[in-house]
Amino acid sequence: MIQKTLDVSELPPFSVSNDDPLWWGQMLMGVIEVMLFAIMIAMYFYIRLSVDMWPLPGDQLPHKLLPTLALVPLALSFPAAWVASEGAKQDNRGKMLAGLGLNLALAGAFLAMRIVEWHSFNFEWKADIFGSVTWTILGLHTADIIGDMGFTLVLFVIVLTGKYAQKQRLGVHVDSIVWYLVAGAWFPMYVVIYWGPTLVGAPR
Amino acid sequence: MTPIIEAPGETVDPRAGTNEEHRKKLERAWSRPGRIFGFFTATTHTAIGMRYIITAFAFFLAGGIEALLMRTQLAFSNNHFLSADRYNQIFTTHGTTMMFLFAVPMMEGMAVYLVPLMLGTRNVAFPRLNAFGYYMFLFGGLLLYAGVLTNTGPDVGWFAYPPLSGPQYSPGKRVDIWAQMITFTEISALCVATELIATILKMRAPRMSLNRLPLYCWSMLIQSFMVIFAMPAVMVASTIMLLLDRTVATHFVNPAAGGDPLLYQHVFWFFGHPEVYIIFIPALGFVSSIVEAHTRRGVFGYPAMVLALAGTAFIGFGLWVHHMFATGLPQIGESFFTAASMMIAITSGIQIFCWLATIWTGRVRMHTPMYFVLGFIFIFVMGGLTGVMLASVPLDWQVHDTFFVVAHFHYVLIGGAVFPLFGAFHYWYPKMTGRMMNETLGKIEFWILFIGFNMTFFPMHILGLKGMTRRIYTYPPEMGWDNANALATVGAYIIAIGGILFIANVLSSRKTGAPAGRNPWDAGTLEWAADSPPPPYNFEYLPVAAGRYTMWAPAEARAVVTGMRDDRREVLVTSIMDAEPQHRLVLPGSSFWPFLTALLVGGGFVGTVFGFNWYYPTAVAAGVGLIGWFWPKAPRDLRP
Amino acid sequence: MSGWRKGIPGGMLAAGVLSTACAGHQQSALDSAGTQADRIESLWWFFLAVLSAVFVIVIATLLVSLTRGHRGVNQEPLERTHVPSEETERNLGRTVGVATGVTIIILFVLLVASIGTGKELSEIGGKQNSLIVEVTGNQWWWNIRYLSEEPSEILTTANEIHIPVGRPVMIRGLSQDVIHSFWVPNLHGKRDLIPSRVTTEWIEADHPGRWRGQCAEFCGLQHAHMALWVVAETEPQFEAWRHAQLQPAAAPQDADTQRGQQVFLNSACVLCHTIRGTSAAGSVAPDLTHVGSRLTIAAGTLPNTKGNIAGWIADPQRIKPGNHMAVVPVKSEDLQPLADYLESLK
Amino acid sequence: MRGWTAILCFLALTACQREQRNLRPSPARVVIFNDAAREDQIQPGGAQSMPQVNNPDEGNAYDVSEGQRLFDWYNCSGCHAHGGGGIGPPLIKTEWIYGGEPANLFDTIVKGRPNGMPAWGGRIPEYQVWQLVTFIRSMNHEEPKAATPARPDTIEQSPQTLQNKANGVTR
Repeated sequence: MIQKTLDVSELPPFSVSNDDPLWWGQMLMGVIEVMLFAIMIAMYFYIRLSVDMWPLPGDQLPHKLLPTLALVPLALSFPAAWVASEGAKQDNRGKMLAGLGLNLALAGAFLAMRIVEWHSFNFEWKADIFGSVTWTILGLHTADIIGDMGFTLVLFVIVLTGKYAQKQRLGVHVDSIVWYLVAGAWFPMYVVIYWGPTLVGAPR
Repeated sequence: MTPIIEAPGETVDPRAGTNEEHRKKLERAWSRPGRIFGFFTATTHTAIGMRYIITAFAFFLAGGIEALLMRTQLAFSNNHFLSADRYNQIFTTHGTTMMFLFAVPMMEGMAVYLVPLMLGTRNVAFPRLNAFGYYMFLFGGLLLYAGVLTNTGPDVGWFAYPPLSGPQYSPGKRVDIWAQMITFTEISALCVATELIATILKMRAPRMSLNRLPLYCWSMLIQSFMVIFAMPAVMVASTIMLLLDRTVATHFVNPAAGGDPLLYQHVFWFFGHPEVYIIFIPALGFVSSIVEAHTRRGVFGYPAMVLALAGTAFIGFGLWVHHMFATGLPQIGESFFTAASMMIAITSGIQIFCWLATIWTGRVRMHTPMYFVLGFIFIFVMGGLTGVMLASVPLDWQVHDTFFVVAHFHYVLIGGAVFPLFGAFHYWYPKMTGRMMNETLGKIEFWILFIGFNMTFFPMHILGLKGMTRRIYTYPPEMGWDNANALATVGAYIIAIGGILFIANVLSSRKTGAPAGRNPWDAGTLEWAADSPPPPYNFEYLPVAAGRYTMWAPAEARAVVTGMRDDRREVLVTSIMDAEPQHRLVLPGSSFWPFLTALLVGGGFVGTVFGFNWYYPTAVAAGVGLIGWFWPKAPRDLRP
Repeated sequence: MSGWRKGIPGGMLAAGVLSTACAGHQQSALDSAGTQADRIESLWWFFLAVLSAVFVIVIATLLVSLTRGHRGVNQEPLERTHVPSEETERNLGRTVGVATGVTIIILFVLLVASIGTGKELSEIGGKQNSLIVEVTGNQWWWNIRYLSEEPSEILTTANEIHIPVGRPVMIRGLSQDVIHSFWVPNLHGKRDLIPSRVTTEWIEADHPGRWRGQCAEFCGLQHAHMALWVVAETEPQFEAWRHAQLQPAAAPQDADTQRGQQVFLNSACVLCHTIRGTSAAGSVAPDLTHVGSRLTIAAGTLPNTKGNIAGWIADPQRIKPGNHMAVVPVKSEDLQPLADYLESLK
Repeated sequence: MRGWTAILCFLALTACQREQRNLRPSPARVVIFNDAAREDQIQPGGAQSMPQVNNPDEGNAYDVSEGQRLFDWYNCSGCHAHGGGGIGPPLIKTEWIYGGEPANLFDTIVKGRPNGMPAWGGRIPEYQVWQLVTFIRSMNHEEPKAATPARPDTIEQSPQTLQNKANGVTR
């Protein structure tokens, strides 16, 4: 019997790039997160438009200074993530460590500033709907940041101990994708939470 | 482009040794460890898919028993078979079970089983995520039924509208269990959607360009995208709005503190309406597959079918408001949503017309699957037409929340999803078990189900118009609803008989059915190139697609892939559009971590029913599980 | 009454089963008694006619395609290649295209009809001389108030709405607790009653009669027993009713009902119920000032008879388990006078 | 089969007090047990022994929620506000004038107390008194958290928030 064949033995058994299904998987997980945040933002505006006064009587707007400053480390973390992902593609351990480490430090700074900022809120989530929706958006996003920081930390440890191969490099690469999405999602939410009440409707 | 060459000698791939040796090595690489511990480490898609199917079917039976209990209670007026409290728990559990524990997981399970076979690959892209998703689904279902059996079953309807479901009007943990059960099943659905998209886009057989993708895979691709866009909404509704309100006193649904019960409805139906299409789009894929095999030609109008599927999915997100016409929204908005709701009839119509055209010009073979397809067309068209009625705002004001709606969505969901599903069971049963199902019994099943179905649900249209509202546990005799209700109850028991016959057929055919061979229906798609039942590695040599229907292509046009290693779990990654081979991919083997992680996360979620603080240990447990899951076992260098 | 209803041959699809379910017209969307319901019913028969025709055509095509035997269409080539001839495919394409076009046209016609009816419905009402009735949903009964500029003309009752024939009535919907839905199918479609919102709906009866309505949004345990009656009367009858309802409760006329009143006023009844003209001024349960004049008790659950009243007081949780009427300690010898008294409150 | 029976038995056992819903409370009767609780137990001389009276609704979520409704319906909030106190003493506290055990609360509601607390005995049925008692105890976190609703559908803010708002300051 003559059997026609297509020989793939020359093809590499891995690919640290966007061709790997894992990249697609992470991308889709990111889309799920972004969808979640999009619905939360839609909710925020729906609620905003259904009440006369925003924030509700007695609540004070969150201060803008600290969260605005916190954008700086967040913005700087993008190039850090990029360095790590380039390092992963080039199999450059130093670059990976530098990128991951820097990313962790910057994300940590951002997180610390956010937690400090929480102490300036005069409203609880159980105060009224303003408190509920603001705290929930912040809480969800913080959970995401912490989750991805955990992911990054584990990769950092793996690369540091040298127990890594192509799979782990691919992990570093897709970690950056997740970070872009999680950190990037914050910018519109920042505008909504801190500037939205001022820009839409009369400020108090 | 990798060229296709002719195999040099007797064996397909000299590097792999003889075919026998090759098979043995593959078998070793793809098998899970045996016995009990090994059972929880399975990651092959056929094993996980089969577990999904069996578990979802068990929940289907549970939901069916609940339906019989309800029908018995409603058989005549002023019946005292069930108490109001019990009835409310049962109808809520019935709806929740059928939507979240039967329909969606069943469709996911069928896809997990079939899609990699149809694509000509060996597993899904993320085998461990697949196993994790299954266990989450299982634990979610067990949580709900643990609640039901301890008199803690949810009693607020499968939509759980606040304020009724809020902290003030639903004491106890009934609603919390419901809300967290949703989280379990959502996570499961999202896992499957993610891996199916990655698998369909990146792991197709070489040369299976997108315009050669079987329609069933198209339907699963589109359905998976719908899952990804729709499911986050129900998480916001149930896990954030409802559960946080109930456990940590936020005010999302509290009208007194600025919250809005209608906001919950918007978010819920933004998920809830696409959910219907999430259930029913895979069924359209079943129908296309069955029609192709039984008319012995490809479905007419392949591009139109794909566009219609995509259109259905797209429009499906734009008509959630037609569930809320009675809440008194502005008229202009209502007109928009009426138009959008009617548009869905165009895309559905196109598909019906294409199938009719296929049957018209094909050579029809009347096997049981085809009976179910014809039953589907009959029932689904009627359900679709009553759907057009519901899209009209004034008509909706009259029939909304009545038995007319109950009739409508059972026509759409049972007709549109369960009938094709039964057809699919009969159609792919030989692939899954290696034996044919009994044809005579199959046809008897069909007629009993078809007659029982129409007897149960057709009278409900009239009941609805005659003023019978939904979700009432009893009604007074002077309403004149007794006869139609009695008829419906008899019909429900007839359906049950059909179901029992089906189970009998499945069980007896496993032993006595005629051996099926690889391609008993002479169908065209790639799953029929594998052994029946498929070995854990599916294909000894991965197939190369030769047109839309490789199995119908002449033998000289077909080819297989060589050069894959058979001592580890290798699959082939191909490009998105043209499916050109890009690289090989080593999939992880059997693993206990998905089960363990699901156990830890699931246990934590059960805790969150009782207190928010459980989220913290849950997060830590999830972290531990995931780290164990992904921790490199040894510095593995993936040599070619 | 609509012309369509007579024009359609019996609602082809429905005819068979209709005959088994023809009793009870007091709560039916197919027996319209008001301007609004009438419009909707006409629209319904129009939709039913058009869509039934579509259904018949589709199913007929399906059956014909099965019985064709598939002889004419290049049988052999299909068997071998699984591909029909190009000409066949072209013809099919044309047919499917036409069918899709026809579908779009039909849907467009239905859309226009639907929106037209919706627009008409929104324009009915708001006329002079209209009546405003505030309906507040409670678990599981309806509080009814007739609003008026004059505070002395505001009238409170429960579970029963009287309306004058031919006069538009605005139903102003509120809710005290969870979401309910006001639905009297013979008069109009349903409208949800949502806490913290006000919804409105216009009804207008075109002949005298009594129609039953029911809560249509699941509202908890006793959702099934949350009905109300709408009584449409001629203008003079309505005015007489309204006038009578505005009066304080009738004083007890004999020793028996006097005793009943004493029992009422000295028990927990007064914590929840009001009887105007007495010291009973509870505000969380139905106003009982003229309870004797109503058709039913317990939100349409029981006919209003003395026996039912006594049974309801003695054990409301047997009749409607979980409802919010307390199981009030009333001595058995007090029960009869109490029921007599309440029944006398015409 | 035996396995299933065992599982069902186990589940039946776990059907806990919290989730029971007694929709047909026992026939309306009023028992004022005179010695159940005594005012003088907190008076000089120390507590006397008192008969053990158990709250039948202890830990039951449905009864807490019924109590919440009745608290509103019988206008308890007219004097006690939502537990914060007004004309009457606050109900969220640690020090009870007449004792804070279920039996004491039952006694207080049934008999009334000087300075304005009316006697509800004979007016509302016994089962509702227990529901009120259970709700009042839930306000003080003396009922299991899982049986206590997180919030009612009203504006109710934590004392801390109210204080912050009143001061108009940011911490």
